[in-house]
Amino acid sequence: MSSTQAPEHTDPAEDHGNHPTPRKYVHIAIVLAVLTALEVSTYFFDFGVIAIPLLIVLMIVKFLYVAGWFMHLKFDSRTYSRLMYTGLFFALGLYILVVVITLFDSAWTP
Amino acid sequence: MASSTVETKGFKGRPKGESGLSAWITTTDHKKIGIMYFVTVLVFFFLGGAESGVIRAQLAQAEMDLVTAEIYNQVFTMHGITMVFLVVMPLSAAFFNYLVPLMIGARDVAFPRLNAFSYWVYLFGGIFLYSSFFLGGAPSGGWTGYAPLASDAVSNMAFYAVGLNILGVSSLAAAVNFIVTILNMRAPGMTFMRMPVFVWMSLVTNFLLLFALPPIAVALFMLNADTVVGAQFFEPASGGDPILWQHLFWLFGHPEVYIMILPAMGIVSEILPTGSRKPLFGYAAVVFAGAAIGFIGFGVWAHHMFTSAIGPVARSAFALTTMFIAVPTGIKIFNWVFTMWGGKLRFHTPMLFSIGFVSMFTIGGLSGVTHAIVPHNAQQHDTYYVVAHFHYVLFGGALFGLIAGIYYWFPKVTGKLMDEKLGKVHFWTWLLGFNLTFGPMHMSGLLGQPRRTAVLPGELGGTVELYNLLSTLGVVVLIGSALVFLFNLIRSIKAGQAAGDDPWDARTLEWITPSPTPSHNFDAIPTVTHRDEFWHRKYAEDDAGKVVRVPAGASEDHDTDHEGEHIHMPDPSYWPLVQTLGVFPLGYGLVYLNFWLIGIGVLWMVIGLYGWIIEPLAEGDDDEPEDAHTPTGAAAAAH
Amino acid sequence: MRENPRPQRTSLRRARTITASVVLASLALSACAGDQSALDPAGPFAQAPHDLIIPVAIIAAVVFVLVQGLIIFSVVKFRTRRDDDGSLPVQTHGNTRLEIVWTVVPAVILAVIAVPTVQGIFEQMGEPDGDVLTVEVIGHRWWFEYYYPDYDIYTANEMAIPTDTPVRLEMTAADLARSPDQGVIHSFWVPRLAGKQDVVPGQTTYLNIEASEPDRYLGMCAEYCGLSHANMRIRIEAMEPADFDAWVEGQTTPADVPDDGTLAADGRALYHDLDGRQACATCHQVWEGEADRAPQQGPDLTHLMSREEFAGAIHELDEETLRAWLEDPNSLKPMQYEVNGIGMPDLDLTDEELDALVAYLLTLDPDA
Amino acid sequence: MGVDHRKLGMWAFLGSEFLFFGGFVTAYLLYLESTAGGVGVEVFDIPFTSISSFVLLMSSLTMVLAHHAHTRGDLRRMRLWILATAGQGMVFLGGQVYEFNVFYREGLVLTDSPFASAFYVLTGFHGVHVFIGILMLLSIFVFSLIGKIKPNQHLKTEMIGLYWHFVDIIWVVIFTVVYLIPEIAVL
Ligand code: HEA
Ligand code: HEA
Ligand code: HEC
Ligand code: CUA
Ligand SMILES: [Cu+2]
Repeated sequence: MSSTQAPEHTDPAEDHGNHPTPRKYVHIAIVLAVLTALEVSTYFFDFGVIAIPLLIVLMIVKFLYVAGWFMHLKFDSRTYSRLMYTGLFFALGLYILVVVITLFDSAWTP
Repeated sequence: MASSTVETKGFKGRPKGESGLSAWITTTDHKKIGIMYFVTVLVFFFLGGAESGVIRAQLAQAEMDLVTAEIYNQVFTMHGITMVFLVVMPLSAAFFNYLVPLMIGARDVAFPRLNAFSYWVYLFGGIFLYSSFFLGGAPSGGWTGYAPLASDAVSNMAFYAVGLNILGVSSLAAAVNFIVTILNMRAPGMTFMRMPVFVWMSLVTNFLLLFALPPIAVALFMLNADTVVGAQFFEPASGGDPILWQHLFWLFGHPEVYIMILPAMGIVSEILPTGSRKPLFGYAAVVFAGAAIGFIGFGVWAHHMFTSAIGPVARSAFALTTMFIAVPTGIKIFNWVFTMWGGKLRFHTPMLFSIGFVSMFTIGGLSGVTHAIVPHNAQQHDTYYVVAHFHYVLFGGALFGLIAGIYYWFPKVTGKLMDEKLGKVHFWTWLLGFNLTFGPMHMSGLLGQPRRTAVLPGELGGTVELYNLLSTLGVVVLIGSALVFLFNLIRSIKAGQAAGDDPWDARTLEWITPSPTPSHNFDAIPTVTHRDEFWHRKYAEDDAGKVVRVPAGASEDHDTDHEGEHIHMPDPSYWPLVQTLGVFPLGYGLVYLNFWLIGIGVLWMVIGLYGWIIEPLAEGDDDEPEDAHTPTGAAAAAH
Repeated sequence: MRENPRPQRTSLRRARTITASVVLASLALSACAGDQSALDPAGPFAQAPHDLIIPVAIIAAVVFVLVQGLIIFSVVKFRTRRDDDGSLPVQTHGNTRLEIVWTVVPAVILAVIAVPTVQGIFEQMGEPDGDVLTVEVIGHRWWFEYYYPDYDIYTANEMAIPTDTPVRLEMTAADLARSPDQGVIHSFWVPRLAGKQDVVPGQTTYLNIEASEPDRYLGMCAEYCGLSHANMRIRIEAMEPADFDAWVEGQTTPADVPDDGTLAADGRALYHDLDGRQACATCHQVWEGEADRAPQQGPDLTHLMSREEFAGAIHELDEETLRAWLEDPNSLKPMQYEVNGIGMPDLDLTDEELDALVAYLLTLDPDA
Repeated sequence: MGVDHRKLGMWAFLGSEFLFFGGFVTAYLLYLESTAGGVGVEVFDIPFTSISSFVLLMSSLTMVLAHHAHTRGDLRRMRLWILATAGQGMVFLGGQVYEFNVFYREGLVLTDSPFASAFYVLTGFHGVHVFIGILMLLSIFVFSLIGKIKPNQHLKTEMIGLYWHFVDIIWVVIFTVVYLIPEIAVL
């Protein structure tokens, strides 16, 4: 798999050096805080039909920020991202199927 | 050579014994752990076999009452659990342990102590499950544990919920361990497409475990909450959905059946070429088919629920995916057959079992495809036709393959050959007994015999009774055959013929090492330049393009000069054993909802963990200090 | 040995003939299948899947012969001969064209099978056309209850249906009367009339059955449901529509009240009052025409004697067995009344009480 | 591949954990309205949970700062940030315990309905993860004091950080999917 690594990260052991600075981390935390505030505001104000899509998008953005920066996926070996996204893929794919089958194609009458 | 590199001070010191009991119970050597897995499996196999003996005795004739319905239900449940979780899965783990590091040219697995942890958790989980027989009755809800029957206290399924979760922890730890080992510790030059097929199948299997275990862990936690605490997950009266259990169980359960078959497929993929003296036909296709089976295997789970409360769209979709899985499996079958085609076959026992595997597995696979014909599945489901299917794939498939592996690698492990004559007796009686036991079940199932019935209903008629009698006779043959096998094992360990390093003229790296393999595996880590590296060291093309044996000595590794160099091996440790003993208080605490026991168990395991962290570190450990760590394996080669 | 090879050979041959005839005989026997055989469909909903599986079985047989043939051929042809020179065989690594063939051909075969399979699924699950009889099925541990909403009939274990009429079963599971509390999953399966369909507490599932001939069709609960799963049988009595109407007539008439002073009348009194012990009437119903019929915890006994078998249809319904049942139900069928409240309790009946109760139960017959 | 075993192992484990939490979230979503006539999503106190969610989110910042300090060999600062992280984790857990108490008093009882079971078990398991994280943080704090953790062993901090951030992103999902969306969709 090493052959598929992006050229700028050929040696993961070395790349602790080009991690972002604390300042960058604080910036990201501020962004996260703002996004959270936006999320919570859907509870206080009526966003109509866009509320749920908006919440989902915000959730994904926050997720990617934390995973990418705080967990260093952006800088580390691709193998890590692959492992994580494979797990995420199976989790989403399988469980969404279960929910869809249960809600739309089963006899369930609670 | 592999002794401790750390001084021992006080209780924090690390054990040093290199022989005797303490060497075994503190070992972190993947080979010793593999052997311990194997021996434990043997015990459980005889227990599971004895249980199947009870089943067959009860069903020998119609309306027998040898055992009560209560006992019968416990026995078939424990038979299924034993064979699946305590025999086939750990037997595969035994092979992973012994072989994966050797085949990829490594000195141990990535996390040796975690490996010992996996073994002990497996052993204690098994003991825990079996202790239920003495504590008010074993689980009796079937190995599939369908709710809400399973959450009813009369099914005793609390032991099932907790016990399987314990075993799941063992498998999950092992899965992480082997994934890291295979991805990270391959010898220089061992690229993915040079890995032995067995290693490939191990990788796929462990990924399946990694992603299939969580759904059942979730389901078991819910079941545990329902049985013990009174939660409502599967309680229809308050709006719980029993079908959710089925989804979660089979989300695990179907990948699980491929978890059981893929290692065996890997094993025969090693043995058939050796026995045919030809390379594997279509290596790439076999590997990709294995990976495809693993992947598609996640998308077929509801084929166990074709008669359950799911609608026509779901039934159709899962019928399609299920049928489709025959394609990659067929690729493997044909590639194996064509590996033999044009070869010079040697019918030693491992080869016989491998051929038996291909032949018997095909039968089970074909009945699997007939299950996928959904309208007719409604006739087959939960009958002995299904019992026939899964014994053909599990016994005729997984077990035949694993037994082939036992005969094949026995010389590597012990340095002795197993007796060929007894081996052949074992094979032919095994084949006969197996078909006699499970062949008739196809018919008795189609004639209307449902599974999991404590008595054979007399109203099914004489034909069905005859088939059942034949099945029972088959088990008699199997028991005899199993005893031959056991005798052969014991006798060969004691007085087998010396095997030499490479008795089969084999192809993969483990055969470079002496038999039995020393604890550090390789004097020098081999550099890999070919698929079937070892074969390429033995054979080369001469000027005329004919393949000939190269003179001895060339099989030495290129970078010798390692004599006298210190090889760091992981130290033994008490802690995996000590820590895992905590599963007993924890487990019983969860079954009987005793917070004291739970507390003791948790505390015990946490303290054990600290012992594990604090004990002196040695190089080569999974926890070695950072700066001592140098990347090994493929990376060095790839750069 | 060498002087006399004959007898040995003949005995071997005899053994072979015997084996062959046993195998053939058993196959032949299975062709004329029994009463609960999936190979002997007796109605359209069993026939359709049967017609689908036969060609699939043939394809499977062909693949089977092909693969086993290839194996046996290779084993015979490519075994190492005694005069082998020890050289290696040709080291082939694969053959792309061949491999494509055995990828594509199975895929095509399966695609062809898939089409009728999917069609079959939708047909199997759809609502039948025409005059449909609806029967509600409730799976209890461990007996099936049937309710005919059109006629307000309750019965157990034995279901009467008219021939050549599609019957739509609306099924659910419950243990205590109709409360899904404690219910577990069962599966309704009468192989000669249709495939099985699970019966799930808290949900409704559907199954179509239809019988072409009058007959008594055997079936069984096919989903493991605990202790007495093996003792949960199904009987379907298919009758000509005229007979069915008569049956309905009988079932909808109230039970007779026995004349005062008879043993049966004593039985009827005991049925309603067992001095402190749980009376039969708390779990069973004998409808005498007054209040509405309603589901109970145990089987409806109004026309008990119109059934041939009882207790999950595992026992002949006759005086002797009935008496044994009342005396000690668990000896005829393991149940869990003590631990779980499931099944029929042992009520410690005295001999006189038994005589009276049995006498009463024997009167519960619409034809009497 | 030349990456560190432990980190690779941790990532494999985290990949698997997605399926673990996914299962409980699935059950919860299916049971959103299976309240058996009892209390449902209306008991949630979004402002309160928002605050504890925010605290947990910010603990990821202090965690990554702890790791950053460790990579530069600054154990003193690393310890400071570790304590800050553990402290925020405890605030979050405290909030959860408080929240459970309030819900319980308002009639959301684990054994009453599938909804209640699914809610408590899902968030409870998340809480257990946070608890384990706090234990690890405190351990590394103590180990660094007694010299068991050396300035060059920042991989250990990084591993704990991975776990901690993972628990955080799971909460990001739970907060949206379990609290906010049902609150909007069901009510
Ligand atoms: C090792 C374990 C193992 C394996 C490998 C398989 C393999 C398969 N299984 Fe099996 N199965 C089980 C173990 C296994 N199964 C168990 C334990 C159960 C019961 C669980 C329980 O209820 O307790 C079960 C139950 C089960 C069911 C549910 C039955 C029911 O309860 O109603 C179904 C339904 O579709 C099914 C299908 C299949 C299929 C299609 C395959 C395929 O993978 C098979 C593919 C192989 C071949 C088809 C043969 C080779 C191929 C060729 C030669 C190519 C040409 C072929 C064609 C063109 C057809 N299995
Ligand atoms: C790998 C898996 C595996 C294996 C190898 C086997 C092996 C056998 N199985 Fe079973 N079986 C299952 C997995 C397996 N099984 C599963 C998953 C179920 C479903 C359970 C459920 O429904 O929940 C099942 C169910 C099952 C049933 C159906 C029960 C029912 O539905 O009521 C039957 C019935 O005949 C049966 C029989 C057998 C027999 C005769 C063997 C034999 O081949 C066993 C051969 C082994 C031996 C013969 C052992 C040898 C030695 C001795 C016995 C000597 C004893 C000596 C000492 C103890 C010193 N099995
Ligand atoms: C606690 C409830 C309960 C009581 C009290 C009870 N029964 Fe039952 N009875 C049942 C149940 C449940 C069954 C079904 C058992 C089975 O087949 O699994 C049953 C079955 C029967 C059957 C067989 C019906 C059939 O068609 O299968 C008869 C007859 C019967 N009971 C008679 C009696 C009589 C007479 C009494 C009183 C002396 C009595 N029962 C008291 C619950 C009860
Ligand atoms: Cu009801 Cu099995
Ligand atoms: Cu399956």
